[in-house]
Formats: sequence, C-alpha cells, structure tokens
Amino acid sequence: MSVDRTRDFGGYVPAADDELVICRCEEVTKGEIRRAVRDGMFNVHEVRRFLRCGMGLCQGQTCARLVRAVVARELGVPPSALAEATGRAPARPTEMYVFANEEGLA
Amino acid sequence: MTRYDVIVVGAGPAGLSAAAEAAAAGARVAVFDENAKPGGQLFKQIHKFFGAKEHKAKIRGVNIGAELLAEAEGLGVTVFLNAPVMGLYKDREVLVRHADAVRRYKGDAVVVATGASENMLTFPGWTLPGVTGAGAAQTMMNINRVKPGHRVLMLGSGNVGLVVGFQLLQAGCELAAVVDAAPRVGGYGVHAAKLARTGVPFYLSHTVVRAEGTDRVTGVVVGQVDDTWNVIPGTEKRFDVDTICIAVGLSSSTQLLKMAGCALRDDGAGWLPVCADDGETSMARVYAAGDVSGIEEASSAMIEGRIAGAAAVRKLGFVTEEALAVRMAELESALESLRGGMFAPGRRGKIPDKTDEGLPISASLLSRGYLDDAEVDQYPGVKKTAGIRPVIECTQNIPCNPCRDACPKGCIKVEGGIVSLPVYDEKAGCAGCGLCVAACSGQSIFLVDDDTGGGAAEVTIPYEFLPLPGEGERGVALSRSGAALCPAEVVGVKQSPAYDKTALVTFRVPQEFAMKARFWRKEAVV
Amino acid sequence: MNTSDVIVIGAGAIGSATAYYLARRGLKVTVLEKDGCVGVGGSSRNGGGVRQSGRHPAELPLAMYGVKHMWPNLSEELGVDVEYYQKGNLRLGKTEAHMGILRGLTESCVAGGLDMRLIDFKEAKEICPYLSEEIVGAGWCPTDGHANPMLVTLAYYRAARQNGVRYVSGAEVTELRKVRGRVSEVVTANGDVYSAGRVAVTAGYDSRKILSSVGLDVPMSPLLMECIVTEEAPHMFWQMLGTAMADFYGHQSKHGSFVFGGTHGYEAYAAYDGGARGASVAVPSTCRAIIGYFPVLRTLKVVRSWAGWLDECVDHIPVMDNPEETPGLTVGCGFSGHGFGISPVVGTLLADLVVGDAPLLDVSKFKYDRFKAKI
Amino acid sequence: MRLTNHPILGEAEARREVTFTFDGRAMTGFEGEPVAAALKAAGVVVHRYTKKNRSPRGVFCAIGRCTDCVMTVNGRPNVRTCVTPLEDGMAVATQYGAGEEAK
Repeated sequence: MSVDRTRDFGGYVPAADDELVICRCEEVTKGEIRRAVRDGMFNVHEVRRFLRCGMGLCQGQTCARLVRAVVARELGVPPSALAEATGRAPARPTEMYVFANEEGLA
Repeated sequence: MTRYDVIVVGAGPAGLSAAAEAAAAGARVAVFDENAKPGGQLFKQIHKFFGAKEHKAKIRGVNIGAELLAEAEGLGVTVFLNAPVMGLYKDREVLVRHADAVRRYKGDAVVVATGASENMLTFPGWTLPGVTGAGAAQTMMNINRVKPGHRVLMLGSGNVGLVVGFQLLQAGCELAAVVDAAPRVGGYGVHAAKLARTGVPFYLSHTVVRAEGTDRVTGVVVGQVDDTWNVIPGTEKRFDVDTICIAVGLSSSTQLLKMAGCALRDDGAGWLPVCADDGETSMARVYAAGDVSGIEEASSAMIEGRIAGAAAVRKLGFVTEEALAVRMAELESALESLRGGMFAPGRRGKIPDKTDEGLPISASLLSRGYLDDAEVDQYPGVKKTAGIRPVIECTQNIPCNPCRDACPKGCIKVEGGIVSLPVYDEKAGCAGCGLCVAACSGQSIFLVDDDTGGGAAEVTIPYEFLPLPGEGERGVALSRSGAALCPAEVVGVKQSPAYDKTALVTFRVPQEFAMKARFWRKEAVV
Repeated sequence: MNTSDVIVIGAGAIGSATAYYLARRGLKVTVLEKDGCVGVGGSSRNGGGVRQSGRHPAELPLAMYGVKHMWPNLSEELGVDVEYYQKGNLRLGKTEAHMGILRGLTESCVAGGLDMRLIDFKEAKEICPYLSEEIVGAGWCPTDGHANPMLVTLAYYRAARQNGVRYVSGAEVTELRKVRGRVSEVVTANGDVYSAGRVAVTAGYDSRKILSSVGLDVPMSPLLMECIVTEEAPHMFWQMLGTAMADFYGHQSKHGSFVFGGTHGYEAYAAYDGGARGASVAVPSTCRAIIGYFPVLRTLKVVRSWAGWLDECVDHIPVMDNPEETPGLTVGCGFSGHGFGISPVVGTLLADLVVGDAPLLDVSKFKYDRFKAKI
Repeated sequence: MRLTNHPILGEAEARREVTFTFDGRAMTGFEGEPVAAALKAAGVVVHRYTKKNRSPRGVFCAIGRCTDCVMTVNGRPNVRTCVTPLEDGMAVATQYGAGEEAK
C-alpha cells in the first residue's frame, strides 16, 4: 500500500503528559515521539531510528507496544495498523567473548 | 552443528508439551530454555487450574510443570537449561548460549514456544522502583520467596491481576485495591470474589493518576475516568502503598519469529505470527505454540504445544496421516472445550447479559467483584435444602468442571460442555465431604448447614492462608464484599492430601448469616 | 497530481540527499520508495564511516570535498545532530604483511592529496590506548570520522520534506517509460503512473531491475554486510577503526554503544530474497575479530545485530551519470558499500546532473558506459 | 521480606547463605538466588540511576527482559540482577548511567 507522506499536522499542541518517559532504557519521552511523527517519522521503525526508543539494552521488549500506541495516536490510526519493529539477534544481551567462543570450532 | 528432528525453544507449558508429543512419536527432540528451571511461568502458578481432567484441571500449575517435565524427560527429550536461544536463522538453525560459549543446532522442525511478556502502562512515576509487572511480583514471591512489598496496589482486574492479587495475600502482603480503567472486572468473577470477600476493594473505571515517591514508591493516587479515559477532577484517592503491580495484559514474545522472517500481522489481538491451524508459521516447519502465537491460558498452551508437536512429527514422517488425524481430532476437541464460555478468546472481552442457561450475569460481580446477596439463589448450584449442602457460587460460563468429578455422590452436574454452570442435584444427597470445596479452582463452593441447632448455622470455606485458625478460635465472619457481619467461631479445620493444600475451615454463625458469611478473619472489628 | 519536475526513486541517504539539494534549487520533487519505511536499506545499515582513507582514487576527491566542505556543517544545515565526529581513522595491522597492505593504501591516498601516514604501535596506542599489544602499526588519517547513518538518512528525508519534497512510501517502481524518447514516466506496482521532466534512480541494488525497463544494466551484485551493536559504555574513544584485512570496522557512537561491521567470508553467497537476514556465523566471527584487536571490549554485551544489502559494482565505484542513450534519466547506484560517507557530495553531484549543471566535481570516472570487455 | 513459610509452597528449603557487598556494605543472601532477590530481601530497591534523567530504577519485569534492574556486578555494568545468580563474595554496586563512576 503506498502512502503519500505529504501531510499537514497543524501546529504542535503540547500535551500534559509529553514529559512521560515511554522508552525506559533510552529515556525517550512521549513528547519527543509525538514531535518525531510530525517531523515525518510515520512508523515505529523511523521513530526508533530517529530517537533510539527501543534501541537500548532491552531492545524494545518493554516499550514496543507503548511506542506504537503513541505513534498511532499521533497519526490518527489504530495501533494494529502499524507494524512493530523487527526482532534482531541476539535475543538477550550477550558478551562478545561468549559469542567469540563457538563450541565445536576447530 | 548438531541436528535434531525437533528443536523446541522454551520449556514452558507449550514447549514441554510439544516436545513430549514429538518424542512420543519417536523423534529426537531438544528443548532450549534460558531459565535455570524448566516450566516457564508454570512454577509461579501456585493456584489450581481450570478446565477438565484432560486439561489437568484442579492441579496447581507448579505441579503441572513438574509432571510435564517428567513426561518429556521420560520420553527421552533433552532439556537444555540456562540455554538462551540467541537467534533463529535460515534452515531452522538456532544459535544457543551455553555458559560462556555459543553452539549452533539445526532442527528438521522448530517449535517456537517463547511465551509472552507483560504489557505496561505509563503514568507519572511509572519508572520508580516499586512499580513492577504483576508477573514480577509473582516471580519474587513464588519463585524467589521474597515479598514484593508490604502494601500493594494492583492495576488491572484481568485474571493475571486477580490471581496475582490473591497470591500477594497468600504471601502475607496487604492488597490496598484492585484498580481497572474498564468499567467491569476483566477476569473470572470467581477470582474477583476470592479477593472481595477478604475485604479488597475494587475501583473500576479508575486509573492511576500518579505514583508518588522520590527514590521509591511511597503512595499512589487513582482517579475515576470518564468515557474518554480522562480522569474526572475531584475523584482522586490516595493509597499508602510501597508497590504498584501492573497487570494489563500480555504480549507475545515474537522476537525469534521476527528475526527469522516469519510473517506477522495484527488483527486487533496484537502483533502475532501468521499461523496455520497446526501452528506452522509462514516458514516451513517453523511452528509457534502457546502464548507466542496468541495470548491464552497455560491450559490451551499445553494443547497447542501438542498440536504443533504432532504436526511436526507428521511432516517428518514419524506418524501416518491417519494417526495424525485421530490425534488432531482429540487435541482440537480439547482445545475447543477450553475456548468456550463468556471469556473465550473469540469474544474479545465482550460480556453477554445472560449466561448460556439464560440467567442474568451478575452486574455486581462485574462492577464490584462480588455477588449481591440477593442474586445468589437464582443460580443452579444454589438450592435451599435441609442439612449440609454445597452452595456453588459459580455464575459465569467458564471452562471448568472438577467439581463434578470431585463429588463421590455425584450430586454436582456439569452437563452440555464444561462451560455450563454446575447444578446441585439435591436428590443425590450431599455427604459434606468437602472434596468439591477443595476441588473448585475458583474457590466458589461453600458447604452450608443452615441449622446446626441453637439458632446457629455452619459455613465451610476453602482457606489458603497462613496461619490456619484453630478449632474454637473466635473471629469475625465476613460477607461476600468483605464487610464484617458477626462474630464467628471456628468449629472445624480440615486438611487432607485430597484437598491439595486447600484447607477447609468451618465456622459457626447465627442462622441469618448462613447465606451471607463467606470468609473468616481472626481479628475483631473495631 | 502525479507530475513533478523530478522523480527520485529510492529514499535512502543518497536519494533523499539528491531530493533535498534539488528542492533547495527550487524544483518540485517526488521521491518514490519501495518500502513502507524510508532509509531502510544500506543507508541505515552501515558502519557510519565518513572516511577518505582507503577510498578508490576516483572517489577520493569526493570524500575529501565532503569532509572539508559538507560534513562539518551538515547537522546545522539539516537541523538534526547527525553525530558527526572528525577524530581520525586508525587502520590497524598486526603483521608485516598487514603493514604492506597499509603502506600501499597510504601511498595511494597521499598521492591523491590526503593527509595520511603510517604510524607505529606506540603512536597508535597514544591515539587509542585500548589496542591489543599484538598490533604492529596503523594507517592514520586524522581528518576521517564517523556519523550516525540512521540520523543522516532521516535528517535528509526530514529536511527534504520541509523543503516541499513529496514522499510516497510503499511505492515499488516496476517500470520506467520513455515518452517521445525521454525517460519521463514511472510506473509503480499498484499501477500508479508518475511523470516528471527528469527521473533519478538511486535505489541501491534494486536500481538494476528498475533500469532494465529502459534497457540499461549496471554490472553489480547484491552483497550482504552485517553489523553488531553493543550495549552503551562510558566513552572510550572517538576514532573510526578498521584493519588492513578488513576483519572488522566501526566506532563508538555518541550514544556510547559500539557499532562494528565485520566479514565472515560468505556474504556474497547470501540469497537476495527481499529480506536482510544475517547468518548465524556473523556475530561470532565479528566478535572474534574485534577481540583480537581490542581485548578490553571482550566483556561488552552485544545487544543487536543487523544485515544490509550493498550494491557491489564490478569495479567497486559507483555509476553517477546521465546515460546518453536514455535522455531524462540520471543514474546513481553501485556505491559498493562506501556511499554513506560521500552521500552529501553525491546528493549534490546528482542534483547537478539532474538539472544539467556542470557538476561541482569531476564525475567522468563514474560514467555508465565505462564497462568494457576485459579482452 | 523473606517468605519462610507459605500456605501452598510450604517451608522454604534450606539454602546456603553467602556474603556479598552492596556498594561496599556487607550483606547476606542465598547462593544461587537472583541478586535482585537477595537485595530485595535486604530492603534494597534502587538498583541504578539513569543516564539522562538520573532517575532511580529497580526491579520491573523480574524475568530478564526489561533490563531495568541492571547494576554493576564485579565491576561490570549492565548486569541483569533478576537473572544473575548470587555468588559468594560478589561485589554489587549501584549503577550510574552506563556504568561511569558515581557522581
């Protein structure tokens, strides 16, 4: 589905809860996410890359849904209309020396 | 590279079931789990499960976990613990951490049974120490055996919030309130009633306004919400708590499926893998089972695991198409019976006005967490007969029937599917053995004898707290809403292996309270 | 409404930079992006190097111009901190053979006018105190640096939008059409037709398929490169790092996390199937490489890894040209894994080509018709 | 805070007590239990202070997912205390930001 990104959001209306931390790891606030959407970040992937929300130590395991909800609300779509960020290995933070040590490696 | 017929990721209810099913057909199966103990969340589930015998009903989750593990290991499944799977790659390869090394494995089929993690809710102060997931509290008290806090507010009235709320009481914590933004209790009425009768207040259509504290939670302010979920000014209430538990649903842990490239979608129930009926994802021979494929109960996860395991071994040629068809029919019927009733996943939280039997659904139960005294008599488990009898305060269609199987006299009937309301058949005659009281996973069966002489009645309740009262101990009887009714003397305390740690406490009250008194508390009311 | 002055195909760093510079010149630009997300390809998936050292002689002037005139002001120009740090590039060697490679590379760069030299272990250790004792020496280019690829890409996108560029995402181009001999129509998978006076194709490896619709072919192949990202750590060093053998490359970001790319040797054989999924061998192999040069990093935790496709051109330098046989068309592809560091310059040059101005720098080495038979 | 007896789980099994330090203070816990559980039992709830806002954090998910409970353990920052088994002699410290020295 193609999406024309030409969109006038009107002026930014600050909200009382703009200061609320949404991504706990990277301490990204709701207001920052709302502004990023208005800056053209139209999905969670772009918002994530722009603000780092979901890119901290937990890799979005806590905030993925929350970020998606804020982005969806700002865009005026249901959250289910937006894909969640993809998963990346490793599933858990893991030391380099552990990865380096492949059992069975000659 | 080590090759297995079937690799299972996650040793929870779905994973262990999948592994057992596949191994029983002769497949070489490995299960990887990141935790030190297998069982997934089962070992935190110290309550008795719902369902029927085939779903391991009335057995506590913790014991089901042990049973499943024994079954899988008995069938030759290799369970690797402390073995987090780092990634799921091309050709069904997994990279697994073992201590300070990683190792690569391939499966001809892979079952991803990674479960779910808790959803969170944001409010000012939600990052303070003391705000935790309800599951975190459960882990602390039931696994680590450390009290999560002294006084707790539970945010969320779904089954997780209600069950964990009860477990907090069992661990000796105080539960200040159960709060939910929805206007109705989200979980089973019987779970809510267990809390309400101990005096826990329900604040529905309420949400957390803020958590207070600088370095840790010292209090919480809640307020009533309007139709647009905004707090109505002036409705704020403050509670002195050191812990706020969030129980607002779960999200599937789809990380591995996402990184492998499985298709996902959201049809309103969350971002979930697209699966065939047998759990196969968009990637050939990669299955998803249990909560990772859609949030349900552990009971259904176990069946989904078996379905995925059965489908996988069929694909790998371990069983015939005919054998698979027979097995699938069994499993699908077991799953279907669990998915019935008014809380069925297909209903998406829409609560009907009437039960399947045409009886009204108690509005009081939904809005306050307890049945109104005047409503009780209309349900088929409640009949006024002379002498001792069960009073079955089971008023919602939920998939459960251990009460029927428990009664040696056959005086409890659950007919026409396990979601039907239990019927007390007074003709069969109650012997007062109390097995039904202990068997009821919802703790909604009481024994009542309206006339034990001298204007007194006796009420027997299920009791899962410490310390147990002693015979002759005086206290107060509490109503369904937890209000003090009258002095009450304990006249009997029964424990039995058949009750599985649920004690039966019998107390004596004046006759007029026989159908009102539903809990007993030691301390006198001021 | 589907008419504009220029259509740019591909919303990566180069596509968006081109669109931005065109819009700054007053042109009405439409950018069509195949993915639902902008900057999802190699633009967001690279090590972030803003390097001049180690460049092909043809690219070196572009890289040097960018470092001198564009990167220092880019954050200010685009209104987003793109995390550009110009603290030098250390290219490390452990053996005499490695040093031989570095010597050749240094000589080539010096010949191109770059300030680069070989340094011994002692001097390298003064620049970055965390090096392994096994290191013999390094190639040192003090004016190299790094930036955040995701932010650069999105900053160009954001600035382009602010300058009136129309973006359509989820618009996969299936065909370029000539009208009266000029490439001026673009058809997307859902049948939409966009028309413009000029069309620029900056779609990475996918450019190949798009260009084939007007009978052009750039000899390039898709190559999967993989990177790892670590947990954030208190700041240790700001240099861009690499090795003579290209076992790994990377830097510590402003955030504190390290971003390292690596090679395991099988990248060229990954299936180009629409996804960009890493191989199980990639993270272990990259970790071993890094620990071999920076043992102190061994306890750092890897939190994420990712893979991205690059468009490896047969001679490892891009095509930037208005092919004579296809009037109306500007081609910018085949950046071979080093497009990010020159993306501001490339955007400027492609904008020059699109509007028909004399390019700011010589682009004759990047012509479309340079591919001749070997014998 | 320790649950020695429980209506369903019964008496706690005997476990080996070990000594560890929290910010230099000697404490005891049980060998093999999560570091976070030992701290909780000792009344410690603040595990770290964040980088940007310097806000306190503690146990949040308790199953190793959210990484909020990380601390500096034996000198290494970002250790998930809710899934890291306690060992005799462990040095556990409040983490500041990404693990820089306390300010």
